[in-house]
Amino acid sequence: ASATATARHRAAAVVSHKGSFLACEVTDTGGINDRSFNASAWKGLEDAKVVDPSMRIQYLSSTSASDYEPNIKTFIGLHCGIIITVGFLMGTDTENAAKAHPHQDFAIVDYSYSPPIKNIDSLLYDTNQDAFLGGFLAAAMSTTGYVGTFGGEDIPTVTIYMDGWVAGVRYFDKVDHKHVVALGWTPKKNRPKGSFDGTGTFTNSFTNQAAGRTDASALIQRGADVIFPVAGSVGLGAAAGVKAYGHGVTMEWVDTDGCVSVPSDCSIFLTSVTKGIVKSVENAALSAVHGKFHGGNYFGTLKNGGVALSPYHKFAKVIPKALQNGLNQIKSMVEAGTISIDPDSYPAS
Amino acid sequence: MTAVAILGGKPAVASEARIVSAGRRRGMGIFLVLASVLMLLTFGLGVSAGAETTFRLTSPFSTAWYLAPLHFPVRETSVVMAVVCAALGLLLIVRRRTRGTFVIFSLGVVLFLWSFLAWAARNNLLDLAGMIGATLISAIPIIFGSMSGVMCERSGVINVAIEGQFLMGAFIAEIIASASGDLWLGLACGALAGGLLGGLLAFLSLRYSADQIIVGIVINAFALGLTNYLTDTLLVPYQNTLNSGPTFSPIAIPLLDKIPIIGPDVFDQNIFVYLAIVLLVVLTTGLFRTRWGLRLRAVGEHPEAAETVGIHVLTVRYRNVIWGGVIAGIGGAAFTIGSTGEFSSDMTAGLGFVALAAMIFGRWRPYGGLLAALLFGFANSLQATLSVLNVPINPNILVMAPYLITIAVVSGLVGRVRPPANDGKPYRPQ
Amino acid sequence: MKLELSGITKTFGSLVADDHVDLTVEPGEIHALLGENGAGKTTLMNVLFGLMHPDSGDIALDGEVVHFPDPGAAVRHGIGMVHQHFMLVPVFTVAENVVLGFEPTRHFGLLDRRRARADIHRISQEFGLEVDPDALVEDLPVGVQQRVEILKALSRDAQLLILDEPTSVLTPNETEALFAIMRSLVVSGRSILFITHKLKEVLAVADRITVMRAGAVIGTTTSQATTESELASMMVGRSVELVVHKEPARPGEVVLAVEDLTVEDARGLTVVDHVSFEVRGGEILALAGVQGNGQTEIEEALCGLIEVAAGRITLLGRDITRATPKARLRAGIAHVPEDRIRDGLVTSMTIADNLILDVFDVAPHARLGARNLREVACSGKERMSDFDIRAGSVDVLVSTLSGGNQQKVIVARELSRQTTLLVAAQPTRGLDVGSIEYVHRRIVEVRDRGAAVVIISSELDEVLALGDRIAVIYRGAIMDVVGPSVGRERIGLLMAGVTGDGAASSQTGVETGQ
Amino acid sequence: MSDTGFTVPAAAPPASTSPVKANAPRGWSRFFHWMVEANVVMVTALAIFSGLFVGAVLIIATQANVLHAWSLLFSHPGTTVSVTFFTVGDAYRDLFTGSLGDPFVIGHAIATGHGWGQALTPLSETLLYASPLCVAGLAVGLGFRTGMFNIGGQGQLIAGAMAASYVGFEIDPPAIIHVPLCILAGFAGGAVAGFIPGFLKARTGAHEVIVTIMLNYVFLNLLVLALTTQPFQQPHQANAVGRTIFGSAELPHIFGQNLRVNVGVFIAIACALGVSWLLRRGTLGFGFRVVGANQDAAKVAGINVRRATILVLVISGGLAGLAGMISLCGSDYFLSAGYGGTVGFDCITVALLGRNRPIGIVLGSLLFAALNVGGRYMQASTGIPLDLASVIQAIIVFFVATPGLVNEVYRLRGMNVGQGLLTRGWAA
Ligand SMILES: Nc1ncnc2c1ncn2[C@@H]1O[C@H](COP(=O)(O)OP(=O)(O)OP(=O)(O)O)[C@@H](O)[C@H]1O
Ligand SMILES: Nc1ncnc2c1ncn2[C@@H]1O[C@H](COP(=O)(O)OP(=O)(O)OP(=O)(O)O)[C@@H](O)[C@H]1O
Ligand SMILES: [Mg+2]
Ligand SMILES: [Mg+2]
Repeated sequence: ASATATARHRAAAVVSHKGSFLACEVTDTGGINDRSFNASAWKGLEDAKVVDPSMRIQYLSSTSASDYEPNIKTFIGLHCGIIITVGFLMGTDTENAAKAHPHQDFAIVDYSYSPPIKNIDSLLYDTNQDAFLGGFLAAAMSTTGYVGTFGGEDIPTVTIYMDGWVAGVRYFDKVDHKHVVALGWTPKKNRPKGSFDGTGTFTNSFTNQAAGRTDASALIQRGADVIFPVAGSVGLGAAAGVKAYGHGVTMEWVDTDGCVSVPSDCSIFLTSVTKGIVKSVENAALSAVHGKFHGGNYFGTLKNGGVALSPYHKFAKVIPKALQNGLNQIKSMVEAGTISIDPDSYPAS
Repeated sequence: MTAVAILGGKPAVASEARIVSAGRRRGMGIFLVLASVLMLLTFGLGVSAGAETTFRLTSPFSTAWYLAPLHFPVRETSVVMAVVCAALGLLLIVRRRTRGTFVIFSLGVVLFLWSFLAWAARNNLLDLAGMIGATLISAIPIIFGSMSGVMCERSGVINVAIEGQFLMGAFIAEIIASASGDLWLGLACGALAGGLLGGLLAFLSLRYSADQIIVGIVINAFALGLTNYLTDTLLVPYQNTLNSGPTFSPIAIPLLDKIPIIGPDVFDQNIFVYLAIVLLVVLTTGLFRTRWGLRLRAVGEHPEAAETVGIHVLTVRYRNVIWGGVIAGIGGAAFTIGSTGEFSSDMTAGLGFVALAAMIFGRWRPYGGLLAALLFGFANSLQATLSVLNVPINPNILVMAPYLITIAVVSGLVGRVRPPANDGKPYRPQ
Repeated sequence: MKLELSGITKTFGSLVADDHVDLTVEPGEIHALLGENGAGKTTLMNVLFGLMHPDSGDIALDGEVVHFPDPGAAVRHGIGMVHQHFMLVPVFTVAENVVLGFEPTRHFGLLDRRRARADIHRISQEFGLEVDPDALVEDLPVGVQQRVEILKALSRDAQLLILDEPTSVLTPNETEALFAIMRSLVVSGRSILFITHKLKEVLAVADRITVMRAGAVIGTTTSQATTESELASMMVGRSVELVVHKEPARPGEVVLAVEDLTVEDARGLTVVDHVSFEVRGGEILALAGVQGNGQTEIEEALCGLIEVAAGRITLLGRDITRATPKARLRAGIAHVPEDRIRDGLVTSMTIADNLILDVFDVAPHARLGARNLREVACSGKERMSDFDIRAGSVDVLVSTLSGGNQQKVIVARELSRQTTLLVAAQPTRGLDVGSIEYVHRRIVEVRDRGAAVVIISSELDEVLALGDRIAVIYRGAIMDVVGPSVGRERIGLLMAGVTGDGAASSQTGVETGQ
Repeated sequence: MSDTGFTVPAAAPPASTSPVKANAPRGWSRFFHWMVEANVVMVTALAIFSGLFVGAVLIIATQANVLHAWSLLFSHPGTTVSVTFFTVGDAYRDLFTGSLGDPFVIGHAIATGHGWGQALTPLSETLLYASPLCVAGLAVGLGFRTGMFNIGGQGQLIAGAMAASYVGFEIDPPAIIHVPLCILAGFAGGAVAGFIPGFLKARTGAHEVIVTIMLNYVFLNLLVLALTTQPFQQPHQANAVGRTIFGSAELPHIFGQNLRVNVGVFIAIACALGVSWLLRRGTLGFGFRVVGANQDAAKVAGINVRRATILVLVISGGLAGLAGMISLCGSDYFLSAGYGGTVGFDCITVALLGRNRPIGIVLGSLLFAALNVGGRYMQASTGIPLDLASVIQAIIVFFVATPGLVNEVYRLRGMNVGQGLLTRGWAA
């Protein structure tokens, strides 16, 4: 009987555009289970629903860039309480929609506007901050003197990770007078502030797991024993490569806490370099539900917990206490901004 | 390797008197000469004197008997090799005999690759053994795919549904293995799923003589749509129960895994590699040395003739297409339970089509498909290695390498291929 | 073995292919089956061989009625068939083809090639059918392929052997060889059903002769009791002139001149070896020769389908050695290709379209890149009646036409261009006497209109009937150019590569193929 | 081969084309005859029905609330039925209203004369989606009709879009010049991409299937390369986003700004007419068909096979490129990685659904577009994933491609749907 109700109710909601609060997500082409920002944003909405069960959540997947605008419009038509758009590609479409519907609340992941737009809560993350810690940890844990990273595509949201990570490695070399080499990403010399240019290894795909495995193996062949894939589900390929190789090679997961999202591979995750999409999307949704929505640009940082190195889980005992404390100090220094996380400011080994 | 051993098989070769036209021969020669120029100027003289490179023949921790890494000066080596390569090229240009053309050419290519790698890894290190391993790994699904193609097309049914059979195999294998925790059950179901799609192809194209390519294409669309749909409706909510399964772990074969260089790469792998090898041998022998193979090839070449000697054409085709599907299904399982232990939508990323290409390019022969797949795999691991070595080539161009190389080989070396005479033609008994 | 067919009827939809056919073949006899194209002979044989199922009627072997669900059953009952269109897998070896279906195997179904070879060797010894078991069928000349077909039947020890138009692709020597084999077979108590369109052969080899027309048996007679012309009129239902009547040639100026023409095949082997000849307007030059001796290449070279290694081809003094096929068509070369299905027709298209395949893009069939379909249709209708092509309409797909009618489509197309040179290869292969008469008359007409004609044929009768001069080709070179008066034997020998009047056995001709 | 069988164009009015007509009785009984006879229209209709049916089964099998309801089958059969009915019903109603329009809203618009924008949006979206799909489908169809299997739609589409966008952002003449230039550029870009496999096939015999497949990947990566370098990359933008084309290069909208449907529709129709003319009446097309059906005969008849081979793929590629141009200048305005999404492959299915006949392809693309656009709305409102649409599409083509199956399943009489082959396998 209750089922009937929901079915009717849903119908009603569609025909006469009324009903309880509806939070909507437009995914980018990666799809809802991309193990990256789409999935995280959805998780955020699910968490929000747990907090406030009265709300309904809905998503629309985009199969190509042409889908963004109609998808957003469709949700506007359904009178969503808030529309979460995921990915920089939707920046323009979201902006246009927001301007056209000033009373519609939006949140966009991985994009920011200057000047800020009052009905868009744009969420950006300084993931190079926690990646810096990840890089330092990797370098410290490396026995071969090589660590490596690769990306899904040569775009800032990816390279910012790789960049901070490499910076962390170089910082380790500097302070510990070691020569750990970071493979897979070479930052451009003296580039403008805030840019993450460089050359590196990319799969040019966020779905082709086989490619991830190939790249991971290439890094391992060159001697890397800590791998940091920044490529969503392609990272699973890397994990497979790492597990197949064994011999103490480990990796760091990205975006989400790997031990939660990929428990089966937890045993090889030193840690995860996470990005607080889940939390911030949840907040955005809840604030919209409670009518406290406010637009503007939000920057996730180590300081505000918007980005963080995840717990060490299985490696909590393996990673020396000293190192763990060291990392905590570095964390506070990064928060305080007393050390640079630009790889360019350290010599490359 | 096994494939090479079988290459000598009389009927296989006999039915393929390969003629290299004078023009093509000259083309190969010119290619080698140009390559040698590049070798001389860039990889040779272009490198600072004293630059050394190291090719590692035994990866660390490798179970293989130890071979010391090769240290050698890049400049001198490249110059010498350039000279030899040029000589080979000229030889191809001048000589009129056809035989041995490919041997000479491949020798030249190997020299070129060698000095290219030496240049790329100058003052650095290159793990040859590792590369071979990576090559094989990325070739595995393609090998299964092309075998599946050979199975079907040798009996006269075109199978462009490999991609779909991959996807379905990968998906089913994963959820079954993940839900039951039983890898073998997962593998079996994955194979079965592929077989079912094969059965669908057979049913529609044999019973109703629908266009085989159409049915194949649509099966791909169907499999993609269905797996995406089920991913969203099942795997997302039940991620941890349905989509995080165990994976097959490597099994070392005593002694064989000690063979230097290839040992661990080939004989310390998971079940899929061994399955591929067995399949290759069985299929090659089966096709060219057994009654079964003779009959199915007859059906693919000249069904009427087969019918007049009492062979039931449609039965043979049904069987082969279904088995072909099963093989592709196993190949699909390799994506998930053979590797990452997790399904993600469209994870086969078009490799099914690459396998199709490999089959054509391998001239409808199991070992041909194998070589094509290995070439592709090699190009693949090559581009990864190069970008890790941080060579001054744009990564986006490096990623294209496997595809460009395939095109080059297909148009430069393979040329016009001859499919089974009745491939794709529906057969209606009177 | 004694065969009795009684009341066999087979229909395809509305069309009655065989209509209550009764036929008896005695043990040890060679029984010839004659009939026009489409008379129903092949269909009848297909029924007898279990490839098709009769709508009604019985098949009895040695008195007891049998049913053949599939050819396998027929084979098991000792029936062997050599099909009109060979049932051999081209990319298989002779051995593989012969054993296909009942392969000798070792454990795990591994083929026992040694035994296969041995068996073949034994049988070919027994019946004097020389073949190399390891040769690829596609590399063999048709004559030898045919022997393989016969081997295939015999190796399943057939007691009744059906030969459907076996000689339509054979050369005189090969035909002779075949007849020898047939005779030796019946001596050993087997019976043979022999379908052909060639009356000479029938009289030469058959004991009894049955003639069919439009699916029904017209009558049965013996070779002693009848003559060619009688059989011909029985078949066609009217009197047929077997050798077209033609005036002596009145040669004009040289139209085609070929100098030192040399052609190499893909392997770089010389297949046409410095051939030179001239053809004048108003004369027919017949190039006689066993297939695979280079005449096909000459044909293709004349029409620009393969590149020549050396030599010149001039048409009315213009050098066309390197001209494209299109240019040659426009220059007035008409071409009736040897393989009508492969080179002559687009069988998946209509008669109308096939009739203008060469001129589809010029007025009146098209202007400014647009086709004029109405024009195409009505010019098609015209030619259909002019060249009496038997089919429902111009919109019928060529694939459903009989070979005879298909050939007429080609002839119609090629001859309705303004023709200075006609190159016709095997123009009457597989056609019945009626059609042959027709095609020959057309060719002679062309000559009499002053065009030069090159006929390429392995058909002695044809060569003799049409050729004003006969050039005999052997191993890519012209052995000799003779007049039709010199007689069959001499030409037969030349075709076998025997110059002068050295007494050579008719066997040698057959070997030359390889 | 591609020409045999199938004589009835997929969408022609049945009465006039159905072979039954000749001896069929008149009036209602004649209509009834037509209904139970296997003709193209009936088969297609039944195919669509079957697709929707399978889709419904899928919904029932995967939607939690429905499954729950079925668990109550014996305790509350009523619930089971009603829930199943409502869920499937809602889904398909959304599929319909989302693609063609919501009757209520339209009715309201008619009544009040207001809200036409909202009423027509679904239709506009469907047409917008259909245009590039149709043109790309024509590209593939042309290939099939002439014996070429062009799987390279994706790559050619990207090439066309790249060329068009370059012209679109590099120069800024008035629209009257700019739009045609972009059209030319789009075609040219695709044509170049099609020339490569054509040339290789003609020269070296490399099989177009292999080459086009590989080129898809090449162009995908080429695009990324372009988008991360000048001049294609958006200024002050490190992301792989292309520069936005000038307003003058945008395809003008047909019904004002808030309905996105634009003149791309007309381009698509023009292409359909063009291709159909080419194949029916054009000497060029006839040459193509001859070459497609029998290369040897074509040679003998003096047709230049190499030229035809290359030309076919050039035109086919050009059309695919045009498709890219339409979606770029029509709705997207800037390039991004993986541009074109699945259109490059959907167009193959569309071509097959349309039996490679232009008119069929037009209708096929409309159907596909409707299912996708409607599916979007369905997912948004009911949460049933959009991918259901592609499953339904696949099922439909299965049935369309095998009329025999439809006959057997639905016990139709006769067999007036041609069974001829539509593609030509690997024949080189
Ligand atoms: N596959 C077929 N489908 C439909 N009708 C056929 C088919 N094959 C033969 N027929 C019909 O059967 C009749 C007899 O055909 P058949 O092949 O027996 O002629 P034939 O006597 O063998 O001719 P030929 O002497 O040229 O071989 C033909 O007129 C034709 O109409
Ligand atoms: N598939 C078919 N459908 C309809 N009629 C057919 C078919 N195949 C053959 N026929 C008819 O069969 C008759 C002859 O059949 P067949 O193909 O045996 O002729 P044929 O033996 O090739 O003639 P020829 O001796 O001139 O080569 C023709 O009239 C032709 O119309
Ligand atoms: Mg016959
Ligand atoms: Mg015949």
